[in-house]
Parts: sequence; structure tokens; C-alpha cells
Amino acid sequence: MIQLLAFYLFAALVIAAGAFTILARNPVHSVLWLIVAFFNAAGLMVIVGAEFIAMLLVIVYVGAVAVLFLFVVMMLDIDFAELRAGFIKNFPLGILIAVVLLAELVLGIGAYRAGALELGTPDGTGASLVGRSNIESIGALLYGRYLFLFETAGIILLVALIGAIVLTHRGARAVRGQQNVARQNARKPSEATVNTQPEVGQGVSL
Amino acid sequence: MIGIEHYVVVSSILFVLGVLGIFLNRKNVIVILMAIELILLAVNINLVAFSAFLGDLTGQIFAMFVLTVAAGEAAIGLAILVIYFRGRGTIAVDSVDHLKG
Amino acid sequence: MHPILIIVFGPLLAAIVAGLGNRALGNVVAKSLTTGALFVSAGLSWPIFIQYLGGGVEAQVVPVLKWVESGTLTFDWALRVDALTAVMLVVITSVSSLVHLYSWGYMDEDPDQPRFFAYLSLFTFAMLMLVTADNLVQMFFGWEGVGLASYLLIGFWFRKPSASAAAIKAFVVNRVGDLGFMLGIFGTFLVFGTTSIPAILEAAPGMAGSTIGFMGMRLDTMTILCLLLFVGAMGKSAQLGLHTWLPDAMEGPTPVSALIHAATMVTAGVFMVCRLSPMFETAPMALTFVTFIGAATCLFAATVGTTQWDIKRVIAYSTCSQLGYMFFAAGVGAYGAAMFHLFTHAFFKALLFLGAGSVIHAMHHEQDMRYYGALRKQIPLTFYAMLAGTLAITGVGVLGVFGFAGFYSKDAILEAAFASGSEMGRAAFWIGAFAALLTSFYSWRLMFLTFWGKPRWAESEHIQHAVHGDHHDHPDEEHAGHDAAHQVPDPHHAAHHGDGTAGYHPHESPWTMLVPLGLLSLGAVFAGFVFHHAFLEEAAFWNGSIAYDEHLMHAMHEVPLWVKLTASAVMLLGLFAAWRAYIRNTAIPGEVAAQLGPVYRFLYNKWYFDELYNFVFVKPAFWLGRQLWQRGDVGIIDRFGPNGAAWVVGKGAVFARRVQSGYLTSYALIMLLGLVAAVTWVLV
Amino acid sequence: MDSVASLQLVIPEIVLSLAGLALLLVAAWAGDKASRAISVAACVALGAAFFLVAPSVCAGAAGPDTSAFFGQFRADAFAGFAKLMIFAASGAVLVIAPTYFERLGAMRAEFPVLVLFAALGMSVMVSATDLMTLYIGLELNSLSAYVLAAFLRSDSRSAEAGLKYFVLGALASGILLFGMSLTYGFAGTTSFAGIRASLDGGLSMGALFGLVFVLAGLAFKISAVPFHMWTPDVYEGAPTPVTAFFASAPKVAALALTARVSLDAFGTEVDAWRQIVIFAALASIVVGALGAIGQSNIKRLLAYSSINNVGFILIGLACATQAGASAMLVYLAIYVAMTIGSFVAVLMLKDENGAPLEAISDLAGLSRTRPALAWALMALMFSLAGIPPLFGFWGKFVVFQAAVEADLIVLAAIGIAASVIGAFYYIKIVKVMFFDEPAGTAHGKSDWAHWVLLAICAAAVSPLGYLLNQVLGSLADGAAATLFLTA
Amino acid sequence: MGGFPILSVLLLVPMAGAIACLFSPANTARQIALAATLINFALSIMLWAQFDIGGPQWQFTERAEVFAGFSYALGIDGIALLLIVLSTFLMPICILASQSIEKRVGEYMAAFLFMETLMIGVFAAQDIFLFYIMFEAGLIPMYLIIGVWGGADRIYASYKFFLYTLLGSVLMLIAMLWMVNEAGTTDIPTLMAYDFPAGAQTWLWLAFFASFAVKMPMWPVHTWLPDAHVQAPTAGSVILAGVLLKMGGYGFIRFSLPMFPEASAQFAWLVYALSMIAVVATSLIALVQHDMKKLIAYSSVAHMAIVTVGLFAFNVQGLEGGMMVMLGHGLVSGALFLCVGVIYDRLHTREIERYGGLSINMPHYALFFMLFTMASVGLPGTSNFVGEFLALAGIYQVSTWVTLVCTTGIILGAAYMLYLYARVAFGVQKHPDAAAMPDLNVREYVMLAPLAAAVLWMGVYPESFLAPMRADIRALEARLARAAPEGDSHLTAGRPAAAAAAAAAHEGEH
Repeated sequence: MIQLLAFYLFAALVIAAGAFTILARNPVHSVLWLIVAFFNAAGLMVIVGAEFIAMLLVIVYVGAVAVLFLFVVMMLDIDFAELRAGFIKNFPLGILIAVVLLAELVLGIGAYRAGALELGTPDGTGASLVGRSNIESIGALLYGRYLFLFETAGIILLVALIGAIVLTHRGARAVRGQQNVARQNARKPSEATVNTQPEVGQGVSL
Repeated sequence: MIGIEHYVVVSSILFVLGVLGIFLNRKNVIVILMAIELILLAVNINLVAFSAFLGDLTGQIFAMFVLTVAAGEAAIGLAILVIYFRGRGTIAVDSVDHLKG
Repeated sequence: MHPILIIVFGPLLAAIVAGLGNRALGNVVAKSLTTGALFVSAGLSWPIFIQYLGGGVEAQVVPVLKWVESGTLTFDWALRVDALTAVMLVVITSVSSLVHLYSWGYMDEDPDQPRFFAYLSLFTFAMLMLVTADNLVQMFFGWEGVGLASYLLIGFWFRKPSASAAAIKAFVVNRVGDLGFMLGIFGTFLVFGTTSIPAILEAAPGMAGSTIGFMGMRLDTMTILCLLLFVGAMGKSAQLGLHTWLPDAMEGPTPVSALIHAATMVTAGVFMVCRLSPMFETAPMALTFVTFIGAATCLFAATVGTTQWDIKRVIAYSTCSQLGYMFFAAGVGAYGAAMFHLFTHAFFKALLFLGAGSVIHAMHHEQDMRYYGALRKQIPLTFYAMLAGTLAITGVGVLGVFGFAGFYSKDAILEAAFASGSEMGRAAFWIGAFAALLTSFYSWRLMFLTFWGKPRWAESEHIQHAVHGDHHDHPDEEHAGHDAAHQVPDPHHAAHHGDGTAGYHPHESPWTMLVPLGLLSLGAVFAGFVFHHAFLEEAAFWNGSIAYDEHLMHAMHEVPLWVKLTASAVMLLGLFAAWRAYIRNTAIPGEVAAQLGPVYRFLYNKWYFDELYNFVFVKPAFWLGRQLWQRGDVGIIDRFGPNGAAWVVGKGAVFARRVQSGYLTSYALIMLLGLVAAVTWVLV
Repeated sequence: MDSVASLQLVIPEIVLSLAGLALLLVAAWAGDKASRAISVAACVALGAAFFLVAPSVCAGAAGPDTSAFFGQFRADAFAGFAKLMIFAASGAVLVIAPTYFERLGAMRAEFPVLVLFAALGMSVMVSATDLMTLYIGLELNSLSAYVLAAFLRSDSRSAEAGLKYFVLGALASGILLFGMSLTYGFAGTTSFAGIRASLDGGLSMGALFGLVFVLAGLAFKISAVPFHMWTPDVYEGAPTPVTAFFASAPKVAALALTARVSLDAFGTEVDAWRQIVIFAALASIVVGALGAIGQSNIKRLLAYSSINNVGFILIGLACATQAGASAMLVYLAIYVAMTIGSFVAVLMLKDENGAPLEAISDLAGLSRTRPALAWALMALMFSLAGIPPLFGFWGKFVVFQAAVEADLIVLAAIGIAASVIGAFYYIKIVKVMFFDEPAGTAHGKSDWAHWVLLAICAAAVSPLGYLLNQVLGSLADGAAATLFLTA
Repeated sequence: MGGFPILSVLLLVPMAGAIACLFSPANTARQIALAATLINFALSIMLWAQFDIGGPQWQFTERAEVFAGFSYALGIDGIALLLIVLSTFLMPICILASQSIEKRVGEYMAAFLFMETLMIGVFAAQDIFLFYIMFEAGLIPMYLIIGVWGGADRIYASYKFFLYTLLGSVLMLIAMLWMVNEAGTTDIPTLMAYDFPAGAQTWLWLAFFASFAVKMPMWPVHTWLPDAHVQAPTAGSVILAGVLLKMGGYGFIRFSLPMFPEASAQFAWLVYALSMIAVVATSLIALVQHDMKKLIAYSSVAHMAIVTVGLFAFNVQGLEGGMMVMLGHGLVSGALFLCVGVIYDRLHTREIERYGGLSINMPHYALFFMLFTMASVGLPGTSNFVGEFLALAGIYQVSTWVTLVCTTGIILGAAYMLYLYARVAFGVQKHPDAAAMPDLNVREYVMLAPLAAAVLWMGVYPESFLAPMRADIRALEARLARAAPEGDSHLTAGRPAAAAAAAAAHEGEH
């Protein structure tokens, strides 16, 4: 019963938090709502017994990703007032499509029919080790059967690392005021100047 | 125990929310990145739930990889966002339209 | 080597040498070469003819070269000589050689003489190929070849727009006839499996009564074949409906008119009908049609001839009318008579044309008879030659004693028509008789206007030019079309000014022109008397080369006397009428014309055939061409085809680019749309 | 399956990753000055990997068992064939890139390393026989690609390209992952063989959704309509060598992967996905062609051209036969040559200052100012248009042959008719180069490496290419056969 | 036939010449091109001389399995032989006609030589895909020829030419693929004897028809031709009219008819209808043209319509007639375009009204022009007559209606051609610049005289041309016999008594 209550609680919260994430005016709020969503998702995972993943979710997401988001949001120092302007043009169509997709997913997969889902049958290669905890079983699989993927995932992280650095790192030569002749040569008039024909009294936005 | 279909419904809703977040958002690219995280979260819920109901840990392993990749993705996404902001001075979604046609 | 080879190919070689050599060769060489070749041909032709005259000589075929072998359709170049061919050979080579000679004088001032003589010889070659054809396709070759030569010669003075227009007209109208000819050949091949003339003629009786599908109809085989072939003959022989080119063809130099448009080419149709006479004999309905067309043309052309002022046009319509005689002779089965008239006609008509040419030459290229008069004494030799021709064409003669050429041949035709017994034959007889009256009238009218009366030369621009030393740069500014400028003609208007000579002295033509006139006069006078027996009475002469109807011959002898006298009677009547109107009281023509205004104009304007054709065919063709081009090709096919497709693609491209708006959200939306669509697709 | 055997099968990948790691160290140590040397070293590594892969391709279906790591990875001839193309294309990109970046002062030593890792990712992708391997490989490639797209970080167009690519790519991988999660759930396994076995008994709705989502995610990678929207923008904005890279190697990898997923994992459910693939194929052909018309930027035009070409390749996939798969590989091989050649030619277009030219109008009169370049580009364009006797025709030929053999005649007819629209803009390029008066903007010389690459590509697409038919055909047949070994 | 691979050499010589031309300066390129085409012409004469009339159907066969999927298989029958000779004959003339080209001579000559290789390849190919490759590849050089060296509106014309013909032929490729899949061979002779199911024939025929009809061109897909002709340089027009159009007719003979006899019979009405419209409509259109080349282009459409009705007559006369019209038209229309080119080189306009009275200052020119005009009109004794006569005789056995309508072409043809001639060569010299034009020079003589000779030769002794293809046409007719449509003439027997005589006469003929 508690399990049931917990499920509905987490489920409701994760959905609500998700909705607020995308609806919040302020991106900082969005990040915070995202964190709420992660926490509740972790709760959902705990219910089905996947403690390790739940933990990871909190640690990786809340601890790293969400903070990173927050960091960037703060760093970019965006003029939030300006961002509020403008309403969504394809809003109705977008909503419609989303609803259709959801309906199809729910109806199509048959998820609304409790207990009627016919899942596949696992081949047993990924079964939990008898008498071991979730984390132990995962560890055994990860470093045994899925070693190759694990290593490759490491390279992914390495690439992410390189990428982030390559893109954002400003080397010593790129300090302000230093002239780059080649780049100046490469500049084209089309990039440097914009021809506009403003209406009378409209002004030019830069 | 809660039926697997509940989890699927929840993840579906989260997935659709994430999708909505992408194309209903014209304000801020960062929110789009968050919406993507929501999608990945939905996937993870799915994977973990299936894993549990199948009694097969592969799903959880998969979820781990998804987490890993998601972290990397977030890093790179944010990096790109940063250089984009440096260049254009804005991250409004509407402004990302210099390349078109 | 068979002489026929030299007869036929000599002129071709001469034409090629003279034509390619052109000015480099020099006038004299070219002229001598071509004329020489023609005289050789003529010299070789007469013995052949005389040989056949003896009767009973078999036909000979001289193979030349393989031409086409396509499945069962085979035809080769071969020269066939039989009595019919022999007649044509002498006609062609004689008239042609004389015309060549005549042209020495007539074309003396022309800068393009080698070209002219080359064309003439080329024509002769083609004509000879036509008459020596052993199969229908070679006949068609000659048929088209003479058409080409005719085109070239009519357009010889190509600087004149009217000449080049007349040339095109001649070719195109002939092509209408050729359409029928070609279909006829195809049909013949289909029916008989061959185009060889002897084989067809042999098999033709077997096909009588059979039927064949044509244009969705079921028709009598032989009738439809003969009709189709006859359409070809109509075109070439300027029969009613397809005659319009012949008067215009007078744009060519006069020797050309004499050779091609009087003596030889236009008779090709008659020749063809005679050549295929066994075939026509199996198709009575076709023969009726031939008779009808012949009679109608005979009448039509005669009526028009009475009103024309241009001397060459009068003779041209006269030709047309005489061809009508030949056709209705053939139509009633008197092929011998038709050929005989063809034969005599060649001489006197060539004579008349060359005489007219001599007159024109003398009158400084004036062709309008209203500006002639009193030339009898100025150019006496020409006058006598013309007189001989007129006597021949009007058929002067005393029954049983002597007659000029036309007397025998025309009488024979009228008798045959009467004797044929068919209704159409009887009608043709009366029409022919009436046409003979008109023939007499307009022939004498021509004579009287030209050689009698007072000089009316002063009115002529040509004469004026000549007198005032205002010589033309080129002699080819010969204008045939004065009529259009003088809608209400008044021929006597000119006579009131002084003596009407304007101080001009016409001079007789050089000997090169007079010799042919003399020789042809001999033909006009004696050809009928000498040859009528052979042509009309002797089956052995023809020896199967034409269908010879013994019964008809007997019937011709049996016709009542009044029938035999009709021709002479109407001739005298016509002579009298012409004398009344143009010698005795020159006011009559004007009055008659005024009183019968519409009828006169109808006749004067040649029954409005040109206008009708212009309205029905020429203008719509151009209009349709423009419509099909601008509206059809450009307006519909291109617009909705390639340009339309390009437009659609262009619009699609614009749309595709618009969808590619650059906005992340729309991209995402479209991806989602695709996803949902795919999901929906698999769900449904 | 002992891990030593498995490791032997992934030697090319190991070579690549070790080289990447080592070069990363060098890069960190020596800095950007060494970037040329690193590029050369990376090329050598790719070359080594190329020759390590080659034997497996030659072996074809007759080779030994190639399954590694508990069925997560398969180094069969099919994968090998794709890898050859991937490594070759990546190498070519490394050859042309330094000149371009150095001129802009943006050459970084990390560039070759990223390309190496991307190649590694693709290599893993095409060998994937497990959804997880697929995902890992795909993301390794994608993350590198995002970075590469935005590599000219000071150029806002490059950053925009990176951003668009990233956002849409992430959305696509989200869709893909969601599909994989469903597939996992309803098949009970992530291995292709397992999925195949599980689906054999019938396709549940959940698995069907999984299938659709997976295909949609992959469609993004191969930029099939309607998941192509990113392509023109990213191709235009990304640095030209990177665009060349995107248009070649990842396309090969993604298509090979798609083929393997469709034909292996979902090989029993052809009827379920064939209609979708057919639609995507035709839509790609048409949209690619239409979009290209009216472009003024060559890179953008080539982007649409790549969409167009993907349509033709998908026709091969729609056949779902061995011949179809073989045709895909042949087409891909030719396509790689054409696309690399085209981009090399574009890179060789420079104004008097050496600045790159990208506008089609800059090509005007090229046949007179730089005839060799113009002739080569003409050959490439006609080849892309599929006009014989250029070798591009052969690609279309084999694809349509496969389609006809698979009784997809209507598809083939529509597809080939739509190809005429595509011909329009290819011949427009030729028109600009040959018919128009010189614009006077294109100048300068190009270095020998570019010439060599261009010459190789032009020779490959020239009629001489037909001499390759035999070897290309037999290799592709053998490779395609391995794909159907499990079937 | 082993030994010397003459067909390959025929392909190689111009190819080598083309490559040499690409890298040569203008004058050298001209000489190389002339030499290459002359060598090829000499080779093709050798080919003709060695061709064993009445020997095996396919001669000079070469086969090399160089390519997977199709093979490098060459070989010719009489039909292909004649078309090859036509191509090689026209090529040196084209090169001569191009001496006035000053712009990018090397590339120009190269394009023409490539064109020659491809043309010969089309006619010599024994492999269906090799044929297709050659057939399609011709688009490229022609596109360049029109686009680079063409007239003012060359871009539109070149696009139209390219895309029109490409669209026409792509469907053919699908059909070929299907056929090869069905029959299991790419060998044309084998396919020609293969009986495809009747239902499939319909679609295959239509696919091939789409290609060949555009190439011919048949109404209403002919509109690319006037544009292409008008804009192309003289030699381009010559090749286009002389050889390229013939590929369509060759396609009908080689593919549509023998491979799909039933479908051909089934769609004969379509061919007839389009041809009839073409004859009348395009002739009328030609009548109102102001542009010489356009006029001749439209006349080509009308002439090619005669080819199609001839080919679809399903009998020997029709087939041989169709072939003869193709050959004759190749010479004559080529010659006419050269005639236009001669005066275009002098006055740089194709406007008919700008000329007039050329017989005065250019008598030799006028003579040649007259000859070709007359040949175009189909005067007996010239090349076109034999073909038109046979073709129409052939179709008469099938349908009198079609014959009647198509035969009106001889009237209309005469009208527009003579009208053209009159406006150009006759009349007074209205324009002083036109009046000052010199007569033919030696080069132009050398161009026109062989054509004139060939035109007359073909008209007088067509046996030279009929003999090589006789056996092939007969074989084709035998193949078509089972599908040949019944004629609408249905001759009934005559009177019984006379019938025997007729039969005897008939017997005597054979």
C-alpha cells in the first residue's frame, strides 16, 4: 500500500516537476524543477529495487548535471525580461501533436490495461546474482559482460571533456586585444555589416 | 506491486513533456537542454522499470550508460551554448535562425 | 547499247554538265551541248516511232539499274519502249529540241542561259523517264522530276516574287495530285503485289468486281485504285480543281510554257491514263469520273479563256481545255483518240506558245493583247505560224479531204464521245462541242486582237520604256499579271491616241526562233492528216500498249453525219463571233462585258478558284500553323509540359526552402510530425 | 567466447582509441603547433585500421565467427566494408582540414583526435549487434560531431550549426533511446539476435512502437526526410572540412547501422518498416531535390544533395534483400567518393586572398579560370546526378536493380523519375561553371594534397570507375551476405 | 570475325582524339579532331566493306566481361552498321563546319569526339546496359555543346534538352532492369528473342516508348527539339538531327518491336495517332516559322513521324522504309543545317527575312540548297523518297487512313520547304549585307559535296543501303509476324473467272 502511495506520489511529482521545468519563465526555476524531477524519478527507481541507478541519478544528475546547468545559467547572465517576450507560434499544433503522441503511446502500448502487458522473456544473461545486492550484480555485469561498452563509455566521457575544453577554453593567445590577421582577412563584408531598411520611427535593433 | 504499465505511462508522459519542451520553447535554449534531460529521464525510468519487471539487469546497465552519455551530452551542449552566446550575445531560441532556406 | 539509253540519258548528261559548269562553261557551250543532245535524242526517237508505225512491234524493256527491293516490293530502273512510249518520245524530243533551239534566240539576253538550258534538258530527261517507265514508281520518279523541272523553270526569273510564288504553287498543287498517285501506287501494290505496269495490267481484269477497304469504306477495288491514280493525273494535267497552277505557270519564260505547260508535261496525266488503260477499263465508274472531269475542265477552261487579256494566259487556258478533251476521250474509252489529240496538240500548242513568245519578243515583253494590234505586217512570219496553229487548234478542215491537225483529233474525240453511248459520253459530246465553239472564239479573238486592227502599242508601259530608251536591266521583268490592275478593261482606249504605235517598230525574231516555228507549223498542218489512220484505226500500231476498243472504233464510224460536222460548224460559228466582236464592231466586247457584269467577272476571275483555295486552304493553313505553334506548342505543350513542370518544381523548391525556416522549434516539430505520422501509420 | 578472441576482433578499434589517446597527450604536450603532425599521425592510424579491417571484408561471409563480447559486437564483412569507407573518408578529411583551419588560425591539435574518436564511434556503430553498443557508438560519434560542427568557435555560424546539430541530435537520440527502451522491454533483451528471436513469434504493439522510434532516431542520423531538417543548416554552418566529414563517414556509418538494425534485429518484421522506409526514401529524393534548387551556397546545395542521395540508398534498404544491402554498400562507396570529391573541390575555391568561396555564383566561368577544377567538378556533378557514363550512375543502377528484383517496381519508377528533378541543380552547377562568364572571384592555387584527393575521387567517378565494378560488387555482395547469415 | 577489334577501335579513336583535344591549342585541336573523325570514317568504310551481307546476323562481335552486372559486348547487324556509317560520315563534316568556332576550341572538339564515341557505342552495343549508358551519356556532351557554344537563349535550350530527354529515358532503365531480371541476361540478341509475358510487355513498352518518343521526337514531346536546334551551333544541330534523333528510331527497331511485339501491336494506334498529328501539325507549324533552323527542326519532327509509322507497320516495306528515312533524313537534315550554318557564318542571323535573292550572289550555294530542299521534300531520286515511299507503302497495308494523313506530309513538306527556299534564295536582294555574301568556299564545298553525293546515291541506288539490313529486317518481320495488325484493306476476290488469271499473274511475279 505504501508502495502504491509512494509510486503515485513520485509519479505525480515527477510529472508536475517536468511540466514546470519546461513552463517556468525563469531558467533558474527550470533547473530547480528539473532537480525535483530527478529526485522523484530516483524515488520511482527505488520502488522497483534499482537502488544503484537511483543513487547514480541523484549523484550524477543532481550533483553534476543540474549544477552545471545552474552554473551556465548564472554565467551567461541572460536578460530574462527579454526572453519572456514572444508567444509560441506553433503552440496549438505542437500541443496537438504531443497529445496525439501521448495518446498513441498510452493506448498503443496498451499501458492503460493494468497487468496486460506482455513483456519479453529475458535470456537470463543479465539476471541478478543470487543473494547479491543490486549493486554487486551490476558491478559484476558491468566489468564482465559489458566491459567493452564500459570502456567505450569512458572514451565518450573523454570526448565530452575534450570537446568542452576545446570549445570553451580560451588559450593564452586568445586574450583580449590580440590581433589575428588571418581572421581579419577572412572576414567578409556580409558578416560584418547588415543592411536594414527600418520603417520610419522603428529604429534598428543591434 | 505496481504494474509495469504505470511506469510506462509515467515515462511516456515525461517523454512527451520533454518533447513539448523542445518545440514549445522559443525563449531559451537552456530550457531545451533541460527538456532533453527530461527525455533521457523518461528513458531511464522505462529502462529501470523494464529491467525490474523482467528480472534482468541489462536495463539498468543500459540506464547507466544513458546516464553517462547524458552527462557528456550536457557538458558538450552547454559548451556549445556558451560559445554560441559569446558569438551572438543571446540564447533566445528565435535568434538561432541565421542558417536557413 | 539500245538507242533509248542515249535518248533518255543524253539530255541528263547535258543538263548535268551545263548546270554544274554554269557560267564557267559559257553560254554557247552550254547551249550547244544541251541542244545538241536533244537533237540527237529526237533524231533517234523518230526511227523508233516510224518502226512502230509499221505496226506489230513488240514492247522492249531495257534494264538499267536495280533500284529498290524491299520484301515483295521491288522496282528497278528500266526503260520500256512500246508504241505508246514511241509516240511520247517523238513528241517530247521533237518539241524539246525545237524549244531548245528557239530559246537560243528568245533567251539571248539572259545572263543565266546555261542554267536555263540545263533545266530544260533536265526536264526532258525526267519526262522521258516518265514515258519509258516500266513500273509505277519510275513513272512517279519522272512525274516528280518534271514537277521539279517545272518548278525550276517557272521560277527561273526568281527575282520576281510572282514567279517564285507561281513556282511554289505549281509544285504544291501538283503534290496534291501526287498524294493520290502515291496512294494509288500503294493500293496497287497491295492488290497486285507488284508495281510493274505490265504485270498490273495483266492482272487487272482478274480483280474486277473485287472490293477493298479504304478509309473505312468498302469500295470496288479497281475503281478506287483508278480514281487515286487519276487524282495524280488531274494534278499534273491541270484538270478542274487542280488546275490553278497552270495559268500562273506562265510566269516562266515562254519556251518553258511551250515545252512543259503545253506540249509535254501537262499531258503526262493523259499518258498515264492511257498507259494504264487496261486497268481503267475494269473500272467503269472511274472512267465516268474521268469523262466528267475532262468535260468539266474542257468547258471551264474554255469559258475562262474567252475573257483573258494576257496572250499566254489565253493559250494556257486553251491548253487546259484541250487536256479536258483528251481526258474525256480516255474516259469514254477512246484512248487512241486521246493520244492522237495529245500528239497533234503538242505540235500546234507548242507552235502557238512559241508564236506568242515571238510576238512578246517583238513587243518588248508586253503580254497584254490590249496593247497589240496590227502586227500582221510587222512580224509576218510569226503571223503565219500563229495562223497555222490557230487553224489547227480550231480544227479547220474539210471532211474526207484534208484538215489541220486538230481537225482529225478533235473530231475523233467528239465522235467517240457520241459513239460511246453512255450518258456521260453524250453529255461530254455536247460539252465538247460547245467548248469547241469557245475554242474557236478565243483563238480567233487572240489572232484578231494581235494581228488585226490598229496598233494600240502606245499604251503599253513596256513599249514606252523601249521607245524612250529606258531599257530594262534584265529581260526577265516580263509581267504576266496586268489584269489585276485593270479591273474594267477597255481595249480600245488606246486606239484614240495618234496612230497608236508610239513610234515603236516591232521586229521579227531571229532565225533560231523562226526555224522551230516553221517546223512546228509543219506539224500543226500535217500531223493530223498523216498520222490519223495509225493512231485511230490500227490496233496493230498500239499493239496492246493501250486498251484498244474495236467496238468503239466501229461505232465512231457509224455516228450520224451531223455529229461529224458539228465540230466544223461550231468552229465557223466561233470564228464569226470573234470576227464580229473584234474586227467588225469593236464596241461589242465592252458592251457584253458590261451587260453580263457578274458572269463576266466570274469568268474573268477564273471562277474565283484561286480566291476560294486561298480562303479554304492557304490562309487556314497559315492560321492553323500559327495557332498550333503559338497556342499549341508554346501555349499548351511547353506551358503545361516542361515549363509547367519547371514551375511546379520551382514552387516546390520555394516551399521547401520556406519550411527550412532556420528555427529549431519548427525543425523539432517537423521531426515529431514525422514520428507521429509513422506511429500512426503502423497503428492503423 | 573468451575475451582474447574478442579483443582480437576489435583490434582496429583498439588501434584507433590508443592512437587517439596517445595523440591527445601529444596535443596537450606540443600544443597546436603540432597539429599537422598529429593529423598525419591520425591518418596513419586510420590507415592502419583500414588495413586491419580489410581482411575481414575480403573474407566475406566465408570468414570465421566474428561475434565478440557476448554478441554485442560483430566484426563481420558488412561492418568491415562500412569501416573501410569510414576510415577512408575520415582520413581524407584529415588531409584537407589543416589547410582550411590554419588559414583561419583555428587549427587545433584536438581536431584530428576528435576525428579519430568519431571514427572509432562509427566503427563501433557499424559493428553493433546490441542496442547498447549501438547507442554507445552512436553517441561517441555524435558527441565528437557536435564539437566538430562548432569547431570554429569564433564563427557564429559554426556555433549555430553546432547548437542546432546538438539540440536536434539530442532529441533524436532521445527518441532512439525511448524506442530502444521499449524494444528492450518487449523483447526482453538488447541483443539483435535476441530481439530477432523474440519478435519471431509476433510483434507486440510495444515492440512495434520501439521499432518505429528506433528507426526515427536513426533516420535523423542519416538525415532522411522528415528528420533531415538539421542537415542543410549544419552543413552550411560547419567548417567545410567538417561538412565533408558529416556528408561522408557518419552517413555511411548511420546507413550501415540502420541496415543492420532493420535487417538483423527487425529482419523478421520487414512489412512493418518497409512502408516507412519507402516513404522516407521517396520523400528524401523529392525534398532533397527541391530544396537544392534555388540554393546559392554550394555547401547547402551539397547538403540537400546528400539528402537526395540518402533517398536512393534507402530504396536499397527497402528491398530488404541481400541484393538491396549490397546495392546500398556499392552506392555508399560511390557516394563517399563523390561527396568527398565535391567538398575537396569546394575547398579549392578561393578568392585572391585565399579566403574560401562558398557561393555558387563564385563558380561562374570556372571552366576558363581553373579548367581542371571545373572539369573535375563537372564529372562529380554529373555523377551525383546519376548520368552515365559517370560512375554515380552505377550506384543508382544497382539500387534500382535491387528494387526491381525485389518487385518494388513502382518505387523504383517513382524514384528514378524524381531523380530528374535532382539532375536539374547538378547541371545548374555545370551551367554556371561552363556557360556563364567568369565572375573573376575564383583564384589561386591549391596544394598537392587537395589535387591528389580530387584526382582520386574524379577518377573514381569517371567511367574508369566501372573497372571497379567487379571488385566492388563482389566485396559488397560478400559483405551483404554476412548481414543475412543470422537470418 | 575475330582478330582486329574494329568496333573497339572505332570507339577508341575519337576518345583518344577527344582527350588529346582537351589539352591542345585551338588549331591543333581542329586538326586532331579532323584527323580522328576521318580515321574513324575510313574505319567504318572498312567495316562496311568487310560486313558480310547475308552472313551471320551479328558480326564483328566483341565481348569482355570487364564489368560486373553488364559486359562490354559489341557487335553489329546491318541496321547498326548503316547508322554507324552515317555517324562517322557526318562527323568529319561537322568538324569542318566548326572551323568558325573560336571559343574554347579544344573543349569543343573534345565534346564532339566524345559524342562520336557515344553514338557509335549506342549502335554497336550488344549489352542492354552498355546501350543505356551510351544512350544517356550522349546528353552530357550535347548539353555542353548547346550550352557553351550555343546561341543567345542557349541556357533554356540546353536545360530543356537535358531534362526532357533524361526524364524520357530514366523509366526505360527500370524497364531494362526488370527485363534483365526476368530474362536473366543482358545480352541484346538474346533479349530480342525472349518472349516477355504479354501483361508485362505493356508496361515495358510504355517505358521504352517514353524514352524513344522523346528522342525521336514524337508529338507532343517534341518541343525540346526546336529550341535545341535553334540554339545549338551548326555542327551541333547536324549531329542532333543527323544522328541523335535516329537513336529513338533505332531503339524502336532494336528494343520495342522485337522485344515486345504484342505490346507494339497493342499500342500501334497510339504511335499512328501521334505520328499523324505530328505530320500535319508540325508541318503547319514549320510553314509559319521565321527562323530557318526552327523550320528545319519542325520538319524533322514531321519526318521522324514517317519513320514511326513505317516502323509500326510491321512489314518489310515499313521497316525498311523507316530505316531509309532515318538514314536519308540524317543526311538531308544535316545538310540543311549546314546550309543554314553557311549563311549564318556570314550574316549571323537565322532570320529568314534577312536573306533573299541568294541565288544571285551565291549560285553554288543555291544549287546545293535546292538539292537538299528537294531531298527533304522527298523528290524521287533523292534519299528521302525511297524511305518515305517504302514507309508509306508499308503503312498502307495496315491503315489507309493513316497513310492518307501521313502522305499529306508530302504536300505540306513541299509547301514549307519551298516557301523557305523562295524566301532565302529567290526574290530580290533586299539587304545589301546579304547581297554581299560570297559564295561557298572550298571548305564548304568539301562539306556539302559529299552529302549531296550521298543523297543522290541513296536515291538512285538504295540497294547499297537496303542490302546490309535486308536479312535483319526480314528476321524482325518474322518475329513480329505473330502480332502484326491486320490491315484495313481486306481485299476480296474478284470475279471467279478472272481470279485464276490474277493468281497466275501473281505467281509470275515471284
